[in-house]
Parts: sequence; C-alpha cells; structure tokens
Amino acid sequence: MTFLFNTGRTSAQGTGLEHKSGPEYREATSVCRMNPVDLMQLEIEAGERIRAAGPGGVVVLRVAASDDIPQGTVFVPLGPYANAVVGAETHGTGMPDYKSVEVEVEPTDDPVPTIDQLMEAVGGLAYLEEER
Amino acid sequence: MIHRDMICPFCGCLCDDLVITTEGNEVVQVDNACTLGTHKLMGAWKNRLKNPIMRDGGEWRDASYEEAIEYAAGVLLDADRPLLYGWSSTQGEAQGLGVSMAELLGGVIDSTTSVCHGPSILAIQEVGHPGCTLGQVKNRADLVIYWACNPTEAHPRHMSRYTTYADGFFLENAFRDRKLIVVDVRKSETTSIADEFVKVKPGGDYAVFSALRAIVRGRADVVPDTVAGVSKEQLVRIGAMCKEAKFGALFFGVGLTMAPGKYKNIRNAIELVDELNRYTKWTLTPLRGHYNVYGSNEVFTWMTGYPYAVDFSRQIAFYNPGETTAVDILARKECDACLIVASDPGAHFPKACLEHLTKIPTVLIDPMHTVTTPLCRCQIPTAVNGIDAGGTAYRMDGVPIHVKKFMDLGYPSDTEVIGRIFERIQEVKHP
Amino acid sequence: MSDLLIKNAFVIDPINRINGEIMDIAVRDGRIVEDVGQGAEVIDAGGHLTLPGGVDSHTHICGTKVNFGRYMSPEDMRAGREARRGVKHSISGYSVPTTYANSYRYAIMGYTTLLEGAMAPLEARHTHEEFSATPLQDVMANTLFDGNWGVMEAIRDGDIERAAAIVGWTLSAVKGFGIKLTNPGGTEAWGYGKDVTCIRDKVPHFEVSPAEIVEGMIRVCELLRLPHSVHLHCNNLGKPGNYACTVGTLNLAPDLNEKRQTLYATHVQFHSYGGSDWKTFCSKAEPVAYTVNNRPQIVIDMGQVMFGKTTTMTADGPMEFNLYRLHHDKWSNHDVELETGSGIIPVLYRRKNLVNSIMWSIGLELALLVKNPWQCMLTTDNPNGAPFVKYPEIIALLMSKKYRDAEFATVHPDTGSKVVLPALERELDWNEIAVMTRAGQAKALGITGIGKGHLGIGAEADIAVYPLKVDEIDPSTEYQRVIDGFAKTKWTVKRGRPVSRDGEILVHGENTTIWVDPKIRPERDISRDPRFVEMFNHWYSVRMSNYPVQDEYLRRNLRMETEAAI
Amino acid sequence: MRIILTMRPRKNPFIPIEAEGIVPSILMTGAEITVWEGNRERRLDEVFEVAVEGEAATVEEVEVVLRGDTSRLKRVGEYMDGGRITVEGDIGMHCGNFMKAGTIEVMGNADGWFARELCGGTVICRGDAGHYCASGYRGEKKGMTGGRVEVFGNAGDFAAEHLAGGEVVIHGNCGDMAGVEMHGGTLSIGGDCSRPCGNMTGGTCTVLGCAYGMIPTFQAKGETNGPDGKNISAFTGDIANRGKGSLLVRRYQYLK
Repeated sequence: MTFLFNTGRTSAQGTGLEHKSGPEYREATSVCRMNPVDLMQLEIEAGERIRAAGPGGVVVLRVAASDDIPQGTVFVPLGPYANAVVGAETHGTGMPDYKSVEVEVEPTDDPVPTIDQLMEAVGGLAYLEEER
Repeated sequence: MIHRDMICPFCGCLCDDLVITTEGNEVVQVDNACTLGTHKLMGAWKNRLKNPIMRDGGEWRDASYEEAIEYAAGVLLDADRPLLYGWSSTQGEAQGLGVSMAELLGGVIDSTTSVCHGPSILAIQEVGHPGCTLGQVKNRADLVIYWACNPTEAHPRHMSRYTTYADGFFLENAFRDRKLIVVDVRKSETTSIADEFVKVKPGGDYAVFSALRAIVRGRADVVPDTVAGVSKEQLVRIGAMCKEAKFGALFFGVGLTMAPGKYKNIRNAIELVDELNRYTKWTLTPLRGHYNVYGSNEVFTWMTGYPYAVDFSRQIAFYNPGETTAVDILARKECDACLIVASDPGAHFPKACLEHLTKIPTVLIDPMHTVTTPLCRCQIPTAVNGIDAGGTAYRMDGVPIHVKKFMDLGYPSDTEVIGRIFERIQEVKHP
Repeated sequence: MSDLLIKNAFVIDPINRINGEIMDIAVRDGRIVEDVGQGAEVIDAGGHLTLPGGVDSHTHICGTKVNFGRYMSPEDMRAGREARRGVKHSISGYSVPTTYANSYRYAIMGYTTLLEGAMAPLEARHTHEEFSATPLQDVMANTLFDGNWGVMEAIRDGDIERAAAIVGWTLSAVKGFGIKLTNPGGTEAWGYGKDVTCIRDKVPHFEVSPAEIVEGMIRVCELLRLPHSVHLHCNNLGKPGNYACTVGTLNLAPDLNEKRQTLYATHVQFHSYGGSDWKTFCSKAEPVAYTVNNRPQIVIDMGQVMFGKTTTMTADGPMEFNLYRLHHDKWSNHDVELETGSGIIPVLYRRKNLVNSIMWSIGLELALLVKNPWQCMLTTDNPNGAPFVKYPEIIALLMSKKYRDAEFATVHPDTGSKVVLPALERELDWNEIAVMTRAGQAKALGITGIGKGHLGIGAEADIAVYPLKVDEIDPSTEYQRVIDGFAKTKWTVKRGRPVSRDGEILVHGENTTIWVDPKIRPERDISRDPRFVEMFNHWYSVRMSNYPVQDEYLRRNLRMETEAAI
Repeated sequence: MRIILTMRPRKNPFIPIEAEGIVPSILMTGAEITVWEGNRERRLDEVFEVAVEGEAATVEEVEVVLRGDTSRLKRVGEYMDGGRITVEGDIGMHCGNFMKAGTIEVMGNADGWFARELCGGTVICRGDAGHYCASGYRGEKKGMTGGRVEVFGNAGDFAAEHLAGGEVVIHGNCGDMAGVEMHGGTLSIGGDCSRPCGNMTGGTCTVLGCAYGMIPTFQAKGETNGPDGKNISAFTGDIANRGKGSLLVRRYQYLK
C-alpha cells in the first residue's frame, strides 16, 4: 500500500537526542505511527513490523496505532530510521523532503535493525564502548 | 551547589531561569526546565566519549588530542573542497573560528539551518521578516497561531514562558484573553488545547495561506469552497479573528519548511502577516530547534554576509542554498573531506549523504557517542556548552544570551579544539 | 609599541586651532608626543593634507538590526566582493557590508572612531560581538531608551532621579555610551501598530508625551554627567510637513552644558520636510537651520541622501512600515520588549524622482545654512541616506558650488521650485570639512578629552594623511580631485600604527570599545530597587541577572566613569 | 573559429569546476584563463584538451564546443555577449547566467539555475533542465529579464521563478511552483506542472497539460483560444498578491 510519509519531532525523540547510542533513542525513532484503520487493512497489529520503501531506500519499523494520524499517512519521528527512507533530493533548496514523501508499506517479519546496523549498511563502523 | 538563573542549552527557547543543583561532578536536580532540558542536563555528564578515537582500517582505537587535532588539520588541508558542517549546538566563539577556518581553507561552511529553518531564511530574503522579541508576544498578544509545529513536544516551555500560559502586561487575564489557533496536518497535544484547530491536507499550507491573504484583503469571492481540506467558512472565520486581534503572533515550525514548496510556504506566511499589519499588529517567528542555531546564522552573517551555506572555494563568500548546502554537496559527492561540529547528520541526513561521509575522511567534534560516530574516521570529544563550557547563544528571536558553565569535567571546549586545529592550518597557510 | 614620526604633514587640527601648517607628528605608544628618537619609523607625508582620524558620530555598523539587514539581503552581498588576501579577510556587501568590509572601507577613508547609532539594551551583547569583529576603529554604542517602560513611568511620575538611576544602571550594564531616543514614545505605540504624530501626543498606557520624554532625558543626561548629550531621532521622520515638529522639538532643549550641546538631533534631513502630502512636498531646511543658528545648545547631523541603492534601517518601526507601504518591497520589523523597535527596508533613491531629489537637496542645504560647522556634522545616517562610502562626494558637494550646480542639472526638473539649494553660494573650506568630519564630531560626542578628534600632545595617534595638496587644488572647480583624495588615504594611522596605505589594509587590528559607567550612590542603585526588579523579572523574557553584558565581551575597552549627581 | 574543449579525465570527477571564463568573446582573444576545481586554481589546458580551428574577426564567428563529462562544469557562458556555445553532453549549474547575446545549446541535460537571470540571447536544452531553470537569484526581486530559453525535455521545480521579461518555453512537464512570483514575460509549458504562478503579479503563463494543485486565489475568466487553437481556461491573479497576471490552463485540479 502507498502512504504519505511524514516525519517530525517528538519529546521522546528529543529526550533521546543527548544519548543516541542508548536504547531509548532507538525505540523512540524506529516507531511508525499509523491510523488503526490502515493497520487493519494491512492485516497487522500494533507492535508488529512493516517494511517501508521510499525514494531513499528501505527500512523495517515497528508499528504503533494512533487515531491522530490521518488515514493514508504514516508518521515516523525524525531520526536515522526515517532518513533511511527519505531521499536526498532538495529541489534546489537544501532541504530534503522530510514531509510528504510517498512510501510503499508492507508487513514483514524481518527484525528492526539497530542504529549501528543502519550505519554499517552505509559503510560505517560501529563503535562499541563496552568492548573497550 | 545550587546554580541559579542558568541557561538551558537545548532548544531555541533558551530558557534562562533554570536552577541546577550539583554535587561534585554530578547534576542531582534541575528545576524549572522542561523534560528535554532536564534530560540533557541530568544526563550530560554521563555518556561522554572519554577521549579522542580514530579508525585504523576496521578497528577503533583511542588517540590523544594532539594526534586527533593533527589528523583533522591534515585532512582539511589536503582537501580540494572540504565541508565544515554543524555549528548549532556550540558557542558563538567556536562558530566564528569555524568561519575563519573555512575562509582560509577555501571550504564550504554550513550549519544545521539548511535542514531546519533554511527555507525560512530564503523566504525572509525575498520578503523580509516582521518579527519581535518573545517578551513582546508575552506582554501583548491576544491571538497566537501555531502553524505546522508542535511546541508541546518540541519546545515544551514556549507556551508557558511566551504565549498561552504566560502572564501578559497588557492582558488582564492572559490565559482567558488570549486565543489560540493551531494549524497542522495531524492532531497533536498542542491541537487539543486550541480554540480553533485547522486541519490542512499534507502539502496544502501554501494554498491555505493564499486563500487567507485573499480573504483578509476582502476577496473571499475568488476562494473555492474548500482549500486543502479546510472549509471556506472556517477560513473566513479565521481571517476575521486575525483582523480583530490587537496583537497577533504567528509561530511556525519545520512542518512548513520541510513540506513541498519549502520556502514558498514561509514566504506566503510572511505575506499574510504583512497584509494583516495593514489592519492591526502582527508578528511572525520561526520556532528554531537547536538552542544556538540562530547564533550560527548571526555569526556567519556578520562575517560573510550570509546566514548559512557559504562557499569559500575561491576565497570569496558565495551563497546559494541548493548548491552550497550540506545535503546537496554530500548527495552529489562534491566534497572530499568533512569536519562535523556539534551536530549529528547520521541521525538527520538522508542515507545517500551518509554513504558519502563514510567514503571521505570525516572528523567529528562532539562530546557524545552519536549516530554519526560510526560514519567518521576520527572523533574528538569536547565539553558541552551550558554545562562544562560557556559562551554566546542567540535565542530564536535574536536575543543573545551568555550560556554559563557550571562544572568542569576536564574536557576542552569546542572553541579550544577548533582553535588548535585552526592554528595548525594557519601555520601551513600563513607560514 | 614602537615610535613613529610623520614628517612634512600639512596639518589641519581645528581643536588646536591649527589651520594648515607643515609639521612633524611624533608618536609613542599610540599617543602623540613632543618628540621621538632616532629609531622611529618614519612616514613622509610629503606636504599632504593630514587630519585627525575621522570620527563618525552617527552610523549603523554593528548589532541586531544591521545584521538583519545583511541577513535578508543576499543580493546586496553581490556587490563589493573582494577575496581574502594576506591579513585581509574576504568582504562582501554594498549598503549592508560585512563587519570587515565596514571596517576596511572606513579605514581606507581615514576614519578611526565610530559611533553605532542604535543599540537595544536587551540585544547589546550582539553589538559588542560585532564590535570585536570591527578591527580598525574604536567604537561606541548609543543606547536606546525611547520606549523604555521604567524610564517612561518615572518621567510620568515626575521622578527624574529615578529615570536617571535606570538609565545609569542600564548604560553600565550593557556597556553603552550615550542616550539615544528614536521616535520617543512612538516605538512603544508601535507595539500595538500605532504611532505618535508629534511631541504633544500621549504614549498609549504610559500617559507621557514625547516632549516630556525628551525634556526628562536631557535632565537625566546632565544628572549622570554623560560625555555626550541626548542623541535624538525626532518623531515623525520622513513625513511631509514634519519640520514644524522638528523645530518644536529643538526648541525644547535648554542650554545646560558649557562643554558641549545639550541636544544632538540626528539625520535632520529626514526631519526638514514641508508640504502636506507627497505632491506638495518641499524643503524646509531654512526654518530648521534658523532654529539651529539661534540655539548654540543644538548640534545636528545631516543625514544626507545620495542617489543609488541602499538599505534603510532604524529603531523607528512605524516609519519603516510606512515606507514598506510606499515601496512594497521587502520589510523587516523587530520590536524589542519594554525598550524599543526597529525596521528595515531596501530603497533606491532616484534622480528622476522628485521627492528623492528634494531630499538630496535638503541635506546639503542644512549643511550650508547652518553657519557654525561645529553645529552640523557630515553624515548619511549610514546606510539610511547612502552608504558611508559616499562621504567624499558629499564633501566635494559642500566645497563646490559648481559641482552642486552640475549635479542639480541631473535631478528631477521640478526640484528647483521646491528647494533653495541653487541659491546657496557658500563653499565650505578645508577647515570646516575637518570640523564636520572629525573635530566637531569628537567634541559633540564628548571624547576630545580621551584624545579623539585632534592631534595635540597626548591625543590618540589616530591620523589620516590624504593625497591632497591643499595649496595646489581649487576645490570649487577641481571637485573630482577632492572626491578621489578623500576616498582613499595615503596613510591611515590607528593608535600609532599604520593600518592602511593607498587603499591596502596592512594589519588585523583590535579596536577599543568606549563605554560609560556613571557612578551612582548605592542607595540609588536601581538594581536593588524591589519595584524595578519585580517589573524586570515579571515582564522581560530574560532574567535580570542574565541581562548585563559580561566583561569578556569587551576585549579592549575604555571605561569612562562619570560622577553622577544622584 | 571553432574552439573545442574536451574535458580530461579527473582524479575526482565529482568536484565541481567553476569556469565563467568559458565565453566565446574571452576565448577568441587567446587570453590565458583559469578555472577553479574546488579551491584549486587550474589553467584551462590542465582541465581540458584545447583545440582551435580557424579564425574569427567578430565574436559571432566563434563557436565553443564542450566535450566529455561536463556535468559538473559550472557558470559556462556567464555574461556571454555573443557567439555560440555547444555542449555535446550534460552541463553543470548556472550555464548562461546573465547572458546578454548569442546562443547556447546543450545536447544533454542541464543542471540547476540554467539561464539564471538571462538578459538576452537564446539558451536551448535538448534534454531535461534542473531546478530553477530561467530563474533569479536569492533575495533579488527580478529574475530573467530578456532573451529566450527553450527546454525540449522536462524542467524541475521553480522554473521561471521571478520571471520579469523574455520568453521561456518548456516542451515537457515542469515540477512544482513554475512561474512563481513572475511579474512579466511569458512562460509556456507543453505538459503538466503543479501549483503554477503563485503570487504572480504580471506576465502570461500557458499550461497545455494539467495544472495540479491549482492555487485557489486566481479568478476564473472563462474560456479562450489557446496557442494551439483549442479552448483553454483563462485566469487572472494572483488575487492574494493584488496581481494582474494571466494564467491559461488546459486542465486544472485544486487540492480540495
């Protein structure tokens, strides 16, 4: 199904900002809020996972239900998960399309990746403090 | 120890009434701050990167400041088009050094503005900015509009310090006398307390502003029955409310700057406010995110003439967002080295940009292990401004405030580290 | 610091009554001394015109409003771009140039001391940050009190000492220099989109009139014994018929100070308009100049308009909105809570435009009609009338009737019936120009005592050597040589160090910020006054403890302590 | 005279090159010009193989031909005052900006700000043009003031922004906000576009396809004859901006 993909700040994402290697930030930014009707149509339940494919790529997200989200749109907080989907086109303005991007959404059993996995997928190298 | 009237280094509200209690090197209590600020202040002495780190092939290793600074300077000096990005969560003094360094190197310097309120600046450059300081809104505004933003979550004290819940000198019962209109594509906590909630279809803000402008100037006749999901009836009602107000204040967020049309949405908002000023008093203020992103615009402007996205390749400042902005440069693979200061593109840039960051020598100056850490080749930890470093910051309305240091954890400040990198560069460029 | 000797200088130094003598000037440790030894660096002035460093007593170069002018004008930055070279930073901009551009261009014209005309106390830190990035001039900031709530309340209550206590504390707190009133009362009214029309209107809510504010602040200024007088931008700027309001305002000022004027009225060109609308618009420079000539306690500056593009910026918010409605170009406004306002719009002054041509004439008329050059300073209210780089042309216009006539022939043909300029024969001489561009400005600002505006023993060694041989030039016919000569010094010396030569910037300097610290009796310290503290913390959006500008914002500075009479 | 510049292979082909000296009237003099590759200044022949054929008495007899990967070559033809530039492949940003006379023809695609602030002459793109085709510069009130721009493919967003004079023809589709703020000149769009002519105060824009997200503050003026002889809906606006521009669209949809 095609959805309009929207991102934005949330206080959970905001509080996680200062400790992005912690689990709270990962939880806060990998959640995809959808209208309950859309969940039913996708035949999934809150807490299950979807694959979202947009102009920037594909990412697996955990789903949450929210009546505040209009049908046909999904909301993902600003962060590395949202950015795996958003493209780098700025229309000559310097600003990517963080709002109102079209994405294809389908249910999946794949796990939600960790942030380190996302960063390694683009060529980075995870830094693991506990090993040091 | 109790520290009073402390400055919160989180969002553009730059609250300056915090009471912070410390015991040794630990923050034990924060009063007056919102959850976001409290969380940052309570946790910031933890989670710090202990020392500089560098990548050797597939391994991370610890490094000395000396070695890391040497490496950073070398990488920047070797580059044909270095990008110096970030600058929002640091003090003005470091931002100024960054500009001088970009100038001497012949690099591009950009701040997080470009993925935040850069479009607002582009709009202001077309039509100007009818604004004011936040105290002016607090004392006078009897109508407040929040458009495409969610202050309850992103700027939690905005409403209590400056708008809905604040006392106002000219308002007898400020809470009752102030009307609130919220415009957004979805319901949020902020919409639930509004006198009027206007639900706009995604991408429809521009059309709604145009319609309101026509209505305010008495040309409702041309406006169709619904505009981007909003009934003409509601638009006419809102137009009347806006004209009847004695002092109106429009605040807007990245919901406008990131939506299709980008800066044209803001331009239309400004022109609506200009139009309203023919009838009564109106002001407009972008809700700036990082506590000192506005400072980066101020410093860049007096030094280079431009608020962000400045290209010094030819030793002359050149500015053209869309061309000289970080996302475009990275996505087009146009830079060959990158210095990131006090920001986290790993968390906020599209994937294509991150791929390029990993392919070029990228140096990160940041106190914490962030999402960007895995993408760089070297990270240098520094003190956090407003905690163990001090310096100047500019509030979202342009009021400059001295952000205060209240503890020392032994880290150098951004200003010191960048100053040392700059010294190395000067040794080569100005022998 | 090493010694410097400027030999064979043709010196005009009005304060020391030197009018064209060949002299040597000796400099040690940044000050002018009797003599220096053999080892001194020598500059041979070769008989060229040598003046004290230029002083601009009203310009807008640093601070929130100026920077916003830059911020909103990338198109302005396309002019005047120069690459980084040596010690010189890259620069951009024409009417709202970068701080470095302002500093370099002023230095090349021989200016060494600048007064920023309008600093909102709440945003003072910003002005001081930009001062630090203005390397080649000493700077000071007039501080805005036109809509200050505490001051208006005290004046309304007839408590001048309380008003003085507030002003004194504020100046010390924000490291300001003098009292600036911009459209007094009008900026507060603008908080609700209103204005005051002249000096007898009452300010809404505060029930005090502009006249009462001006008169009260003059007394405050003298109580605090400030070096500079009240610095006033009159009400009603830019409106046809406003001269009557201006004359009325000038007549408010008593003569209270033997060392200097009691009232400095700025950019008076913008306030000397006759007519009742734009169609009947005409010059009323004569009655305004007549008032000045009869009142030695008044000093004015021209606020000359020159043709071309520029940016207008002032704390006068309502005036800028009126301009916006005329031009429909971009408009910025920035009200500052409890204090003042401001507005910015770009303008283009055109010779083909009748109103603009009349404005151009009025500024020159004022300078020629005011008999005593110590009472009329040469300014453009940079950048409002024109960018300061136009000063050399203005000097030439004042020195040459022939040049004025040649220019007058190019302006709107109907101008002649609206102005008196063509009838004015006066041509200013070199000495008068020296008064109007440095000596008079330093005297009006009250800074001759700290060594500004003259070349006597002990003065700051701020010296400008112009490539002009006074004996060999007839300014009334060779005006182009005058323009070229004042546009670029042979040498500009700042605090004893050559900072520019033939238009080349030689050093990255460090300025001195001059500020005033009135010493007030502890029992009158307003920061301990419960009513004031309560007002402050309740209605300002910053805490009182975070308001004062910390010492670290002033790298090099000169504190002028005064013995206040309260 | 034919001057053929063939781009040499580069170590890093993504670093942009600024080459405002590539203008027929400059090159015909044989003056030594330099280009900037990032922050490094290079002689023209370090970056291009330069071949000159024939001679020219006037600039009109000069043709400059660009070959190789010129997709990151910026500011070609800046302030051009005559002659001809032919780009065999793609061209980078700001091609033909401030041009006064002559012809530029790009056989491939053109990147952003193609023919920005054009004053005169003809600028043609056979492929697609990027964003801000025939537009203005940040903060400047007037964009293109004269001359002719023709794009045979599609154009990106903000095409002909601030258009003040001259003629812009896009045979394909335009992106979002075509003709926004235009106050003079003509813009013709052969295909579809979205939100054309917001804030327009003057000039004429014709859309032969569909205008999606039509701005709601244009006043309908009924049907008229389009340039292709078929009926077309006429609007005037933008009423929100007290505008008196003319917008002609074959089909349109509001965002209801």
